[in-house]
Amino acid sequence: MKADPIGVATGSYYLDGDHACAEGAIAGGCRFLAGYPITPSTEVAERMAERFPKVGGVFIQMEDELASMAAVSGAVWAGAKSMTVTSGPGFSLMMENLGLAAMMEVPCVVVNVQRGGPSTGLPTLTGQADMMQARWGSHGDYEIIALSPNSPQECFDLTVKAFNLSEEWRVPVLFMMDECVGHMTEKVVIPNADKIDVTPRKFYKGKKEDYRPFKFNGADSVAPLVKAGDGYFIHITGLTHDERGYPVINAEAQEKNVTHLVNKILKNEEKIRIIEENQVEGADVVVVSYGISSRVAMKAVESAREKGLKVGTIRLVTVWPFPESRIRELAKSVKAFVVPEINLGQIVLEVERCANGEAKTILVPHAGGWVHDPIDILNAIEESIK
Amino acid sequence: MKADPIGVATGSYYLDGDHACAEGAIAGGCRFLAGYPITPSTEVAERMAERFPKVGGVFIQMEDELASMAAVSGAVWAGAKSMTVTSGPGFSLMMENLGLAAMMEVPCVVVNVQRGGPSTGLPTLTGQADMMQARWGSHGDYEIIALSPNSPQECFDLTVKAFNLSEEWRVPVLFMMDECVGHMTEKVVIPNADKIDVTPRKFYKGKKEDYRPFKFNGADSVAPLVKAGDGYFIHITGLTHDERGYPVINAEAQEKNVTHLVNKILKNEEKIRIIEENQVEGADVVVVSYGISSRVAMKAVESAREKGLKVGTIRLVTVWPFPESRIRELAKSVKAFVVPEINLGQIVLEVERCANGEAKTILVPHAGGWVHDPIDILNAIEESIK
Amino acid sequence: MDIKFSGFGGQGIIKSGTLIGKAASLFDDKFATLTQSFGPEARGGACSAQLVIDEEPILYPYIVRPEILVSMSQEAYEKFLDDLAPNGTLLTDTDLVKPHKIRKDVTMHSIPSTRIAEEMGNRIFANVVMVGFFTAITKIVNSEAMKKALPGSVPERFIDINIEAFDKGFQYGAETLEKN
Amino acid sequence: MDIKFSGFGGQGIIKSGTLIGKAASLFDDKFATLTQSFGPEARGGACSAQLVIDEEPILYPYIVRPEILVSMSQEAYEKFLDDLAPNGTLLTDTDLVKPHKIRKDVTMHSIPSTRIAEEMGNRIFANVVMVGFFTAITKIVNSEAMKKALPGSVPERFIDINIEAFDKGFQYGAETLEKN
Amino acid sequence: MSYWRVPLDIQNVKIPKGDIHIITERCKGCNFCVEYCPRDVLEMSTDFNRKGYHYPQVLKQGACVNCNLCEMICPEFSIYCLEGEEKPPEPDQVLRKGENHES
Amino acid sequence: MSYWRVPLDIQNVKIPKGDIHIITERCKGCNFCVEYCPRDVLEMSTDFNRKGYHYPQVLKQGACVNCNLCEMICPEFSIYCLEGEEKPPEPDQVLRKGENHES
Amino acid sequence: MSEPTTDYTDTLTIPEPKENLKHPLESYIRSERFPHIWCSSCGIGTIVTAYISGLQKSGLDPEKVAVVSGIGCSGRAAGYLRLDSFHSTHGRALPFATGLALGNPELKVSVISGDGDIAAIGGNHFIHSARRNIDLNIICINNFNYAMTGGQAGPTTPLEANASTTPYGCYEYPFNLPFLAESSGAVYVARWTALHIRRLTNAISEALQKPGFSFIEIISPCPTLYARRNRLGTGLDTMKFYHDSATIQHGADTREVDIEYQKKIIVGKFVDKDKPTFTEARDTFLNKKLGDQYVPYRRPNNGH
Amino acid sequence: MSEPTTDYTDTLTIPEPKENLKHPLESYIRSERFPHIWCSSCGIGTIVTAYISGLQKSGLDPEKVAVVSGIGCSGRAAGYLRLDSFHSTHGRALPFATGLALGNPELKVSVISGDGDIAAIGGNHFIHSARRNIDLNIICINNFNYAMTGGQAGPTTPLEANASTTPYGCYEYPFNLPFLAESSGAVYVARWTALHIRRLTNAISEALQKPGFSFIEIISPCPTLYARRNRLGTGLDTMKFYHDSATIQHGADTREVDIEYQKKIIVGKFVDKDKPTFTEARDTFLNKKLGDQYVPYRRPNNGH
Ligand SMILES: Cc1ncc(C[n+]2csc(CCOP(=O)(O)OP(=O)(O)O)c2C)c(N)n1
Ligand SMILES: Cc1ncc(C[n+]2csc(CCOP(=O)(O)OP(=O)(O)O)c2C)c(N)n1
Ligand code: SF4
Ligand code: SF4
Ligand code: SF4
Ligand code: SF4
Ligand code: SF4
Ligand code: SF4
Ligand SMILES: [Mg+2]
Ligand SMILES: [Mg+2]
Repeated sequence: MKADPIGVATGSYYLDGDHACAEGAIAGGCRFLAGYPITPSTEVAERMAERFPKVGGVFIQMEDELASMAAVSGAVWAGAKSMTVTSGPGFSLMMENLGLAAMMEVPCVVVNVQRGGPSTGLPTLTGQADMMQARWGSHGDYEIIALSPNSPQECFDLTVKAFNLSEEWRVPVLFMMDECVGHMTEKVVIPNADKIDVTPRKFYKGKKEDYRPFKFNGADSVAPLVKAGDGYFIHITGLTHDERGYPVINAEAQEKNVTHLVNKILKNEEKIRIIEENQVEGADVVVVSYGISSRVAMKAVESAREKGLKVGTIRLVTVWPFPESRIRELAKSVKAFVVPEINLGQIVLEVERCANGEAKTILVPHAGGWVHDPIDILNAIEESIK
Repeated sequence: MKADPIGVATGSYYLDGDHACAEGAIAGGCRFLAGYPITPSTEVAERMAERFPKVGGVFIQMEDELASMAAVSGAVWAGAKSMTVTSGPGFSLMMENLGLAAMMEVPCVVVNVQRGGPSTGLPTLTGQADMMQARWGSHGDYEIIALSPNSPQECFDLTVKAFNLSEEWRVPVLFMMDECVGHMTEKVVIPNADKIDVTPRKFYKGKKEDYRPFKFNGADSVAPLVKAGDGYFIHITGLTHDERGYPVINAEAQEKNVTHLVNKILKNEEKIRIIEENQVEGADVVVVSYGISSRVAMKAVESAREKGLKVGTIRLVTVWPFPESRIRELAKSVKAFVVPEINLGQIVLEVERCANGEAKTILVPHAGGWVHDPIDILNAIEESIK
Repeated sequence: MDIKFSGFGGQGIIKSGTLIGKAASLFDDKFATLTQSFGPEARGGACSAQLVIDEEPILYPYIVRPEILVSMSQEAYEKFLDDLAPNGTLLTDTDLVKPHKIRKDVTMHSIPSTRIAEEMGNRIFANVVMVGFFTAITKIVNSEAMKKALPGSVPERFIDINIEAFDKGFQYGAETLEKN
Repeated sequence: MDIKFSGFGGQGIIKSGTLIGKAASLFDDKFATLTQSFGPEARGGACSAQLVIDEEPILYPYIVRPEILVSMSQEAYEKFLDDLAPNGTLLTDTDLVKPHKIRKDVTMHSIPSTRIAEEMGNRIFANVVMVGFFTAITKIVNSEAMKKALPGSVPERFIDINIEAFDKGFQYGAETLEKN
Repeated sequence: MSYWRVPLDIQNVKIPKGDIHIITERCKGCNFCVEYCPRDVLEMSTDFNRKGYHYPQVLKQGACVNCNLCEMICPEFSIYCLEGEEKPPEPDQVLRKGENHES
Repeated sequence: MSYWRVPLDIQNVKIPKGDIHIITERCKGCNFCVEYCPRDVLEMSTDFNRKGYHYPQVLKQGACVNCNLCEMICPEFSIYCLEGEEKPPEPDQVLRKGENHES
Repeated sequence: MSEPTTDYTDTLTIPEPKENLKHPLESYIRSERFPHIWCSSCGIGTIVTAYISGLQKSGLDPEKVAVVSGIGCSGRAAGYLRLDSFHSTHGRALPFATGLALGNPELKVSVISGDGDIAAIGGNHFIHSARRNIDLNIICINNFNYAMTGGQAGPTTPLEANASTTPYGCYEYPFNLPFLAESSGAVYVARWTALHIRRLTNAISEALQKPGFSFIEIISPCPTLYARRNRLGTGLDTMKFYHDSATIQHGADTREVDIEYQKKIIVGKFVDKDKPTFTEARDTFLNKKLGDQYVPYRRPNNGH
Repeated sequence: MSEPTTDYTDTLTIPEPKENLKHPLESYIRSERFPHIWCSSCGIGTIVTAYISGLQKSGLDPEKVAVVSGIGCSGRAAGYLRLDSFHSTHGRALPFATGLALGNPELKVSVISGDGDIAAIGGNHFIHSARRNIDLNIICINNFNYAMTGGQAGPTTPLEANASTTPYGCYEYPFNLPFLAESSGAVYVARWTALHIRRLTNAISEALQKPGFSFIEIISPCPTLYARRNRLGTGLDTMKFYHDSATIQHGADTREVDIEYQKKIIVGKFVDKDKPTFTEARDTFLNKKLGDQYVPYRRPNNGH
């Protein structure tokens, strides 16, 4: 399906990532936003508060992030494409109700514009240290999808994509920006509505009595949705449940329900995967990065190539699910992976695991507040093939 | 130092893990508990509500888990050894203020009696799926210590230990029980107070003007504490700060502050480490497990040994920091690691990473609600050396 | 020895298991691990406790095929009967359990524990009556150890009446065995 | 070209950068990446914006050694002067910045932008005066592109006065260059 | 003690008659219906149902006035009343134990 | 408009005299002190301090009555008043612009 | 472990009910999930009956009514009602319901949950939803404790009452919920007990028809925990206590309706006033400001 | 990247202040952290001055006073006070303070924080701490918006006011905070503005001496965001507005002290009553129940 033109502000703009994300959301069909202000993400909500009344969207500023996340799930069951926006501390507060959204298989988008942490940390400065939290922050087993843009243009494009993925897999999609990208201003081109692909919500069309809000069999099984108020009399719970949505409190039900939540993402990793590879064939070293670090890394890679080194890059646009099979494959041909992150080592753990001892894995950490000096990455590249 | 006899209920009891944990806390010097009820952890708080008035402790039931975790930090700065108790959903709610405790370097204990998740999941049944959340649940980089007991007796012993570690490293210690252990009743022996080692809080003794609440230099640097009300006029913040505790919002300060938080734990992993090894020398397979699974695993290992297989075991009593160097070392001599967990694969990721391709790593998952059938573990052991 | 106690919330099912486990481990030099399983967050629903008693430390805490099944409700009985190990023992409350099918290999003994308790003034003592019955029939724990287990596990003011309930059940059990 | 704008919260520092970046990228066919750095959660404190303008897509977004430094406060000036690249250009507000040390290699130009704005009725226009001055002095973006950048970036009703402020600054810059 | 309101227009109405239905297996023996029936229609059984509870049974056939109180107060959806044939009121059937009190 | 209370015991007191101290580099030019000084002791400078703000300066030397209002209202801890020598009150020094109003 | 044995001698069948009984409210409940979890003589089931009766009485189309619960014994209500029903997280029923109500303005959304869920962990959402006058109908089942987790004290536990976390009696002051609801902005505030079934049914019907934030506190017996721990007898005894101690006082000053341990309980309708709801206020406001530019939210249709 | 150049021709020095000026309240502030972050003509600095003066006036030993803030412009107060001072997380100042107060009963603990921090995200802790009558003194700086994050609307933003998330004006009803505080159980409730410095100082002194939960709402100018967005002028203009529109009404019925957009502001002391604090109630209660067995909490000494 193509985007609804009412939400698409076609044109060229000089926008920061936060504003571009808001435009992407509206273009992607988002019509409900519940949020709570927090630096450096607030601009997303502010723009939507301004734009929504003119495009038929509902904006509500809740009393906190717990409420925001819960309201998003409610609005989705009412039929709206919905999202919330926050940053580290608020993201931490959303964890319980993010788990609820995962358990209820609520398609929605949660934007986290990452800043320096832990705790209040560096509210106005950049970081990428919520990446593991994105996957593991709520209790219990579940899986989400996480995307990481590296420019304002991508904040637009990938927010649309985030909504599409959430509908396709009935899963919360975490849009893991970083302050640098969120507060970076560049040219953003918003195409015509008919150039924007939008995945419509899959609504159930069959007989009312036969409706089942969940489907646990088959790795890519995703049940269609209905809307509260349409006479299906659904019951939806955060308890372990069966396909009718009814609570069943035992190990067998748990096995079916939770394994499904995990498998529908992990087993479809290759379908969900968006990665950008550059000169990895024949490379000695591959730099694995995401978000703003991918641009800084590219600067270092350019220098390395000038020095004659064979360096490839992989940019994780989907950071979760992690492109495990691809890294395993590459590990067989490259000598080393270099992983610059604006944290003290998170995604590098996955790279190292999948490298499986067949290629070295070198972390280039940065505690946050700034991006890497490209020289540090260059040094690591050189180091890695010594 | 030895335990204060007033808190030590010396004797033999038939207790479940939750009650034993409460006794361990009191013996370990805990005198402040802020909590919010949640199955299957509530009994810990209930016992302390009953016992505290007789041993000079303060119990307060807060309005939610966010408040509980925040109150614990407040009470620690007032001078009390403090803890809170919860289970998955509440643990998720504590994440933001757990990050605050990590950032403020608050020695405290957080008990999580794990149940089946995600979301409300299986409130009354067991799980071990909050293990990664224990490490990664709050935003930003930080480290904690996590212990995992496998019997009511250990719930007593290790709770004392948890308090000791928290004081030694000025860090929140997560006591990761599981419902099975929490609701399992066995004989628990509480020794005499003079048989219980208790690490006293390190209080500062120098000149008031010279006091610095933080110390970032040196990998095992832990600054002594003072108490609010003692005239030091301290300032403590969740923002990135310097050694005086004053906010400094830039990348250099971040580097010092956050690297310290991480290194004081990771660089001292071997000092903190508590693991139990059994017949690992010359083993072909080593089963790595923790919590209740370690007992079930042992049952499988006994069968395997009866069949003549060379199987060793490692039980992670400290799950975090992960005993990275030990697993790396073992990977060189064994053929495979088998990792049974009551989750769909968490600690196994660390095992696999550290195995570094030198030994196979096989997960034996269980979605929760029950423990493994020992046969599944046995099968994995046999499989692993085929 | 793997024992399962079953019934519904409010009957003191778990307490029965605790008393026997406590007696075995504190006063009878055995190892005893009790686990409990609530129904859906445990209100009026089904409820059971599982007790493993052994001479050695117990590794696996749960019970899949109990050797002894104590059933205090029809529902529990129907739910768990099939799990009972071959040649197992089944103890029931006469009034609350109407056996709908009888396994040939199983030895079954019944006691009107609820009625006896009601006669004593309150059906909440039914579980202790059953514990007495259990003690007499199974002989797994001696009755002195059992009586030592009561103090600390029931409110002070109810110790005497609990002992009385225990004795009634034990007596009934002894007679039952004699009759067989 | 690496440019740093600096001053304190409330002066419209970031807006200056946005205007120039917008002009360059939307109306002058260049690439322009603006990043901003707040002071401590950004209230009355120091504040700066960094703008990279290039003919090619920009990878590294931050600026370590700006080639042009615009300083609208004493504090900002003192903080950032040392970072200015060798032979860089320094633009300041005459009244707000008293150069405490002068780097030989640096070309400095000043404009009383705040005073000019105050004369126009409100010191909030000082940033646009400075942008005009910047445009004239640096010639990085042409002034037509700059004027196109104003609509959409300032409230409708203030467009005219902003253009006036821009022109005043531009004029002052042109004269400054002539004088040199 | 019953909880029950006297209709203001008592003179004009016919006392309706109700047929009581009891889903015994749902009952959890709370006694609410028995206690609050204004006509003492019900009593508790001595038998247990499969869950182990005593359940209500009709004591006074035909005394039911279809007031639905038992149905409304039952927490288990296990008792309900359907309209039977009507008959004129008998004074003593309306006010028992003298209460028109409503708390 | 000044915000100031007339002491009830005005007849009995001597008007104190105050010495004003201004930490100009702290000032952020809010004008509160100038505006609310009951004695119009202060005015704003035309100069900027290092932060770029105008700051207060003493306009009427000796007129200060050490009421501390400027000190209390200053959000920057940048102005304060210390006691000088006392002198008897002059009526017009106490009530200016006629207000003893307190809002 | 060996296979289950299936060698039976005999099969006695328990007599199944003879008639095919169908409760008149059957179509409103998910009886396939029965028996429900509530204890014998718990008041929650009675309140659910009253909710259904109130709903019937209100004349609302059940297809346009949704129920949200949090977690707790009371919070299980949603799971037994054959309406669009949601069992959210502990304390978050109100924001979940807010999303539902704003996402489908045609719905009337009720929250049925416990005192702990709504007033302890959910207290913030309670006061803010009331402040905003979101079009929600709140049914707060107050059993004076956290029952689901085993009878801990909560913000409604009266002074002196015993609970599992106040083994020596409660020394925290309880909330006066109607007062709190009023001070936060609720337009309809009432209190009844589980015994006042007809009044309660009427109140629910009235509240369902009232636009904006309505709040009904319902005092309900918890024999298993609260009553047992305080030796107050069975659910029936509790009902009898309500009979003796409840006084109807419509329009009572909410400041004066505190509940003390085993003292009188003032019930009635305390507040009933008119105020534009969040949605009404928003629409009026944006219409005024934006005129034709304002595009009100419309729920996506199924093709979208 | 090349090394910074250090080749200078000349060094002009800005004249440093001649006298060695020392503000009389210098010993109460962390002036080494100055300049503080607050904007020119923001009211927060004035309120901090009033807090210090009130503290001095109260006669309390500053060593026995601790201050906790949440996050926000107002929440930075703790960072500039030379007292034991804690800058916790957004909304959690009250529970942090609760831990501090219970952990050291000798302390008087103040919370100084913003309206958003205390009444939006922190609303639940606010009502519960008041309910429990924890011995806390709350200074709530109400600037009608979330200033720190750039001027979003919050639960105190008056109807119609403009904020960054209500670009067409606010259509959510605001809280009446004194009413909410009273209904939750606060024993002392007052409201002043940043202009009422002497009254405010007295109120703070009084509240610091009052055992139990005291609450002072202080209306304060936010020229940079709230005033600018609503074109209300500078901080000074706001102060003038307070002068013209504030009316002192001690003992006013808290139901009647709502604040409408740019309308009159009722200030004064509204509630002042006596009630045992949480700690007092607990000690009395446990003493009564446990007698000699009750071992009251004593803060560990440094040897422990
Ligand atoms: C975040 C979280 N904390 C705690 C719990 C545990 N919990 C479940 S229900 C409940 C209290 C319920 O009390 P109430 O709302 O009064 O309902 P009741 O059971 O009394 O009807 C609690 C604390 C939870 N499920 N989630
Ligand atoms: C969990 C969390 N959510 C959001 C924020 C962002 N935040 C910081 S301060 C603030 C609002 C402050 O408003 P208020 O308390 O009124 O203080 P003010 O700045 O107006 O003085 C917000 C939303 C945060 N730090 N943490
Ligand atoms: S309908 Fe009324 S009269 Fe008939 S049995 Fe029920 S309560 Fe009694
Ligand atoms: S009211 Fe219902 S549950 Fe209670 S006794 Fe009567 S039929 Fe049984
Ligand atoms: S102390 Fe009073 S009179 Fe003196 S300058 Fe300050 S405000 Fe004016
Ligand atoms: S009150 Fe303070 S900050 Fe304001 S002008 Fe006067 S001295 Fe400067
Ligand atoms: S525990 Fe209490 S509230 Fe819960 S179902 Fe039982 S009686 Fe009802
Ligand atoms: S933004 Fe507003 S509240 Fe914050 S410091 Fe500036 S004026 Fe004060
Ligand atoms: Mg309750
Ligand atoms: Mg504010």
